Amino acid sequence: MSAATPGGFLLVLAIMLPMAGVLLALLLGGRHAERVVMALLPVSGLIAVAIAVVVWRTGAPVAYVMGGWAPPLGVVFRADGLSAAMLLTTAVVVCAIALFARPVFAAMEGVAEARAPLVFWVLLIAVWGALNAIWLGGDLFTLYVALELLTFGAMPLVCLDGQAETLRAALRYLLFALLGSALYLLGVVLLYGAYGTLDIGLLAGRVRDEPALWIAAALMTAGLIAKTALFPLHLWLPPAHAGAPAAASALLSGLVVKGSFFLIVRLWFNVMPALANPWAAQMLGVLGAAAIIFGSVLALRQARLKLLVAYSTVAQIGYLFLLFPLASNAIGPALSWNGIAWTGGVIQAMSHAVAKAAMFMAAGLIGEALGHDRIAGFGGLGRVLPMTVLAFGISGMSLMGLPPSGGFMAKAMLLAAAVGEGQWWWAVVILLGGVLAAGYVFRVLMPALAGGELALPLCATVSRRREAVVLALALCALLLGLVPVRPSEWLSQIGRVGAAQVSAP
Amino acid sequence: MTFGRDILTILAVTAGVFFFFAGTVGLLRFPDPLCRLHALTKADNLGLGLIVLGLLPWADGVWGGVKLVGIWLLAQLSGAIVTQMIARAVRHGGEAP
Amino acid sequence: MLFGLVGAALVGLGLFGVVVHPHPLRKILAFNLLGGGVFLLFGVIARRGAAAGLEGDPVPQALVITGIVVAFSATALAVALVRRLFQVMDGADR
Amino acid sequence: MSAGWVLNSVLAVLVLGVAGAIIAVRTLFAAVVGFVVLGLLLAIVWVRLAAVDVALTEAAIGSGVTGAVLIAAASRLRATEKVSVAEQPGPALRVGAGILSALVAAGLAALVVFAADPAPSLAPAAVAHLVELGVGNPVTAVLLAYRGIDTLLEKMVLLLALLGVWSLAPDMVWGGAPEVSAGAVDGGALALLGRVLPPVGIVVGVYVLWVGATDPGGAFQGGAVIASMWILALMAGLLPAPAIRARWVRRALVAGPAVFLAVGMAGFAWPGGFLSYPAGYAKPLIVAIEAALTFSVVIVLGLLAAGPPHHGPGR
Amino acid sequence: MHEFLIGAASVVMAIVALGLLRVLRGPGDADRMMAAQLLGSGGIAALLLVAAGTDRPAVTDVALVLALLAAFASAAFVRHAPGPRPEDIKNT
Repeated sequence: MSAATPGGFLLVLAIMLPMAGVLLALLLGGRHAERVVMALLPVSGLIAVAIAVVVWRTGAPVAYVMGGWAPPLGVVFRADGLSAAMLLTTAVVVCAIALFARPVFAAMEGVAEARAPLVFWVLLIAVWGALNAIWLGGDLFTLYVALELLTFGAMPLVCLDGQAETLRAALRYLLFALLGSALYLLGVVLLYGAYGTLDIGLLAGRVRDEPALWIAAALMTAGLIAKTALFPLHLWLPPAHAGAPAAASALLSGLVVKGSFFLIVRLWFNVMPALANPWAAQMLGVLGAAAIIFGSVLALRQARLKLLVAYSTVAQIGYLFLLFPLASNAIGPALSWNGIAWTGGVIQAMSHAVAKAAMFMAAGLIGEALGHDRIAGFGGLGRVLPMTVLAFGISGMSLMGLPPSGGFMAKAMLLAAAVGEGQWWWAVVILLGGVLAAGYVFRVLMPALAGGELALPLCATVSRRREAVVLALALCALLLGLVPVRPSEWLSQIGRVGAAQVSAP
Repeated sequence: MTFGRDILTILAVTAGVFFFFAGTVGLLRFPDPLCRLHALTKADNLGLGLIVLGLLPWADGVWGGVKLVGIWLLAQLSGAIVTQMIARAVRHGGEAP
Repeated sequence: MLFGLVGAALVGLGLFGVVVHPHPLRKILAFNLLGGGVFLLFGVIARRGAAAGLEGDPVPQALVITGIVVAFSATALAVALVRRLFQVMDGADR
Repeated sequence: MSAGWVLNSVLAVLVLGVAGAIIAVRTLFAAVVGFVVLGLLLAIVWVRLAAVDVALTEAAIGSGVTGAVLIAAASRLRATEKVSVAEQPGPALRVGAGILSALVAAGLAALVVFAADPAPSLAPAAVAHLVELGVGNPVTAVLLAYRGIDTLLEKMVLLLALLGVWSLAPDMVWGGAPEVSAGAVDGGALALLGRVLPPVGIVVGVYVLWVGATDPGGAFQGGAVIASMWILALMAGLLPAPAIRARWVRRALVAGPAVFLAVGMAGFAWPGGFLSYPAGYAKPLIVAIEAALTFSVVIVLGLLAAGPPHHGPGR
Repeated sequence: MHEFLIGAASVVMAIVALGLLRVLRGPGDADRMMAAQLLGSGGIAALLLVAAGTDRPAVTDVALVLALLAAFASAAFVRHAPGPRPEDIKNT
């Protein structure tokens, strides 16, 4: 089996450094928590870059065997192109969030340790570590533990303000998440019972078209869908994501929901690549399409900015699920329609993470400055917070799918694949979703850009630096669209090669 | 020797089972909580005690025997204290008739 | 196999309870029932994997232990959240 | 029809009956008591499934800390039961949920009945390396060696759960201590129990930890037993609940995972890499990690049961 | 002999199971706890019988842990009992 490859130790560090950070921050407490995070950011960021470079250079997955115990007895961590892409995205978004959140969760003078800052900083790195473990995990049970780590890191962020409303949102989130992971675990148990291993690579070679596999896959998918908040199990998301502090919302909406989505992708494309059932794939696509329409329509009708952004997440998650009907049944050449759809889906995950994080942080700045986030009261906002409104607009471009953004690349590729494969109905949904997204983004931008006659009263000034952070992140979403096609090929190739190589006996 | 040991075990375990039976019947049939508590205590002490007695010859060396007796003592101790606490709670709580 | 059927039934009961019970604490209990069923199924798989002089496959047994710990953490966290929610709703910030 | 079969059937009927009662019973408290009883029954079932390690875990946590957490919550939330009865879901949802649950259960049951034969097993592989690890208990070998990463992440999960519980405290009491004891409630019986039981319990806990290397037992089980003793002493008011910002609390919480992580990182120096043990030193290292983990588990579980801080650190 | 011990364990479990009706019927929570306590003792007895009946001494440790913690749940119950709280007693 796959032994450790050169650079494999980087995978361990990508997960364990944040864990060490959690321990250290908890141990030192107080203002040191923030310092620990700030010290970790560049190091962990570099590790993500290094992993991506190694994967790119070698053109093969990087693997590390924990403790030298090869599967099926032991656990392997693996980085393919998809992992590397998500690692990089995570690093960028987390760094931006940390810089953005610094003044909000700064240590207070005269207080040894305050609740919200400590919880926020510790959980920020905990979520980072958990996400890295999910991107790299090669064993379905290890992934279960990582998924729970993610949930426990994310849930307290929802109710950081301790109000009844957010507590209720957090409870609903927790119950959905727990139910979701219980169903996932049930599927894992069934897979072990049928095939005697939980290693993704080994499973790919052992799975057979039989009831045990189908029941397991159905349970796992259902559980993970609940955690990803795919329509119709999206009800918990808007109150939870809108109620959290802006920095936490960015983390939750941009990255955390991608964790469970990623596992669905692993399940369908890595564990059972050859057996993907076209009906199941169409079913997931239908749910995705419904999410796009319903999420967008509901976003259009929100009076409050943060809720609008949260509903937009429900819609954008829908696009991710178009991956299943468009990219399945494919171990074909990378530049086939399936390969293009795959690349489009991955870019959608990346660009949505970046754009949505930027958007939530922009919404947070607006809320801080105005003291409210009612869209009706945004007249003249563009004059007082030009950078923030610009950042909102740029990330909105990505959500709409306007060129040259990453969202445009993603949606164009999905669209092309839909047309190319003759599944034109998805193309209709993608276009409609784009129009609706334009609707809700412009609903915010129109009043903001229309000059109000009176100067807008601000209840707080926000620092230029934080505005710059948000703008920079939004520009990242834009730049993603300018990246030449070659790396995208790289994305799809290595994801595929990984699956193919591993499933070979 | 073996035969005598088996007889002891069978007798003691059977008697222990009988006390559990009596305790359960008491718990179900006695009218007020304090009587039920009393019945319960009997079952706890005697039932478990007799079963431990019956199993002693089978114990895994001296250490195993000590463990068995220790388990019985623990159950005794916590049973007694818990019974007392519940009795108080029942009296104070006004659930007794 | 008998306990496998029990596990399946526990999963069904737990799932039903999680969906149907309005009180969050009852939902948490039902969730634990569901978890118990999942672990039991795993335990039966472990038992069936008896080999090499062992009476059960130790890997699933170890995974069940990890699962129990994680489920306990979830329970403790959820219970604390429910208590806090009702406290805040009461308005008495005691 | 052997006696073992009869015992299993009795247990199966009991588990199903209690589980059904937990779902069907009307009062919250009855459901919680039922759940504690279920934990005990499941411990016996695990013994019947030849998984004594799991039985110990279920016994240690199920009738210990879980019971304490749930009973405390059930008695506090008694008043909220009526509120939620009004939110009873409609018959359509109930029927729908019933059908869905029945389908899932039936599917699983079918898989159990028609399971592959012979079942796949990693038992031979797990046994094959026991000698080089020097550990007699294969479950401990899985938890601390073959799949050590899971155990490490699991300990992080526990820590995060505790931080999550703490985060629910109001801002002004942050750093303070939780409220566990309400003073002498019942004229000293609790205090007596709190004095007598913990010394015995700590011995038992250490014993369970110690035998874990060769026989069923281990860090979490031992830690859970000792944690229950600590909680008992806290409830009886014999020990003060610690302030969550106390240095020793933080150190104790972090100690276990930190030792585990440090030993794991040291593994980079050996051929096996991260989380491997140098030949010949596996057993002492595993025992050392387990001891440190036990210590942290005691504090984490105790504080999880104690709940969020309740009064400010100033007091 | 092994068969006898396992059989005895079955009978003990079946008997204490009847006590579970009290958990359902109540009427007081104290009754529920009593039934749980009885089941605890029965469970310990059954485990000891199983340990001897299957020659697995390690099972005794499970009984040991159960015996130790049997008091624990009841203590938690008394601590949180709805009836007598110190402040209530003072008031009367």
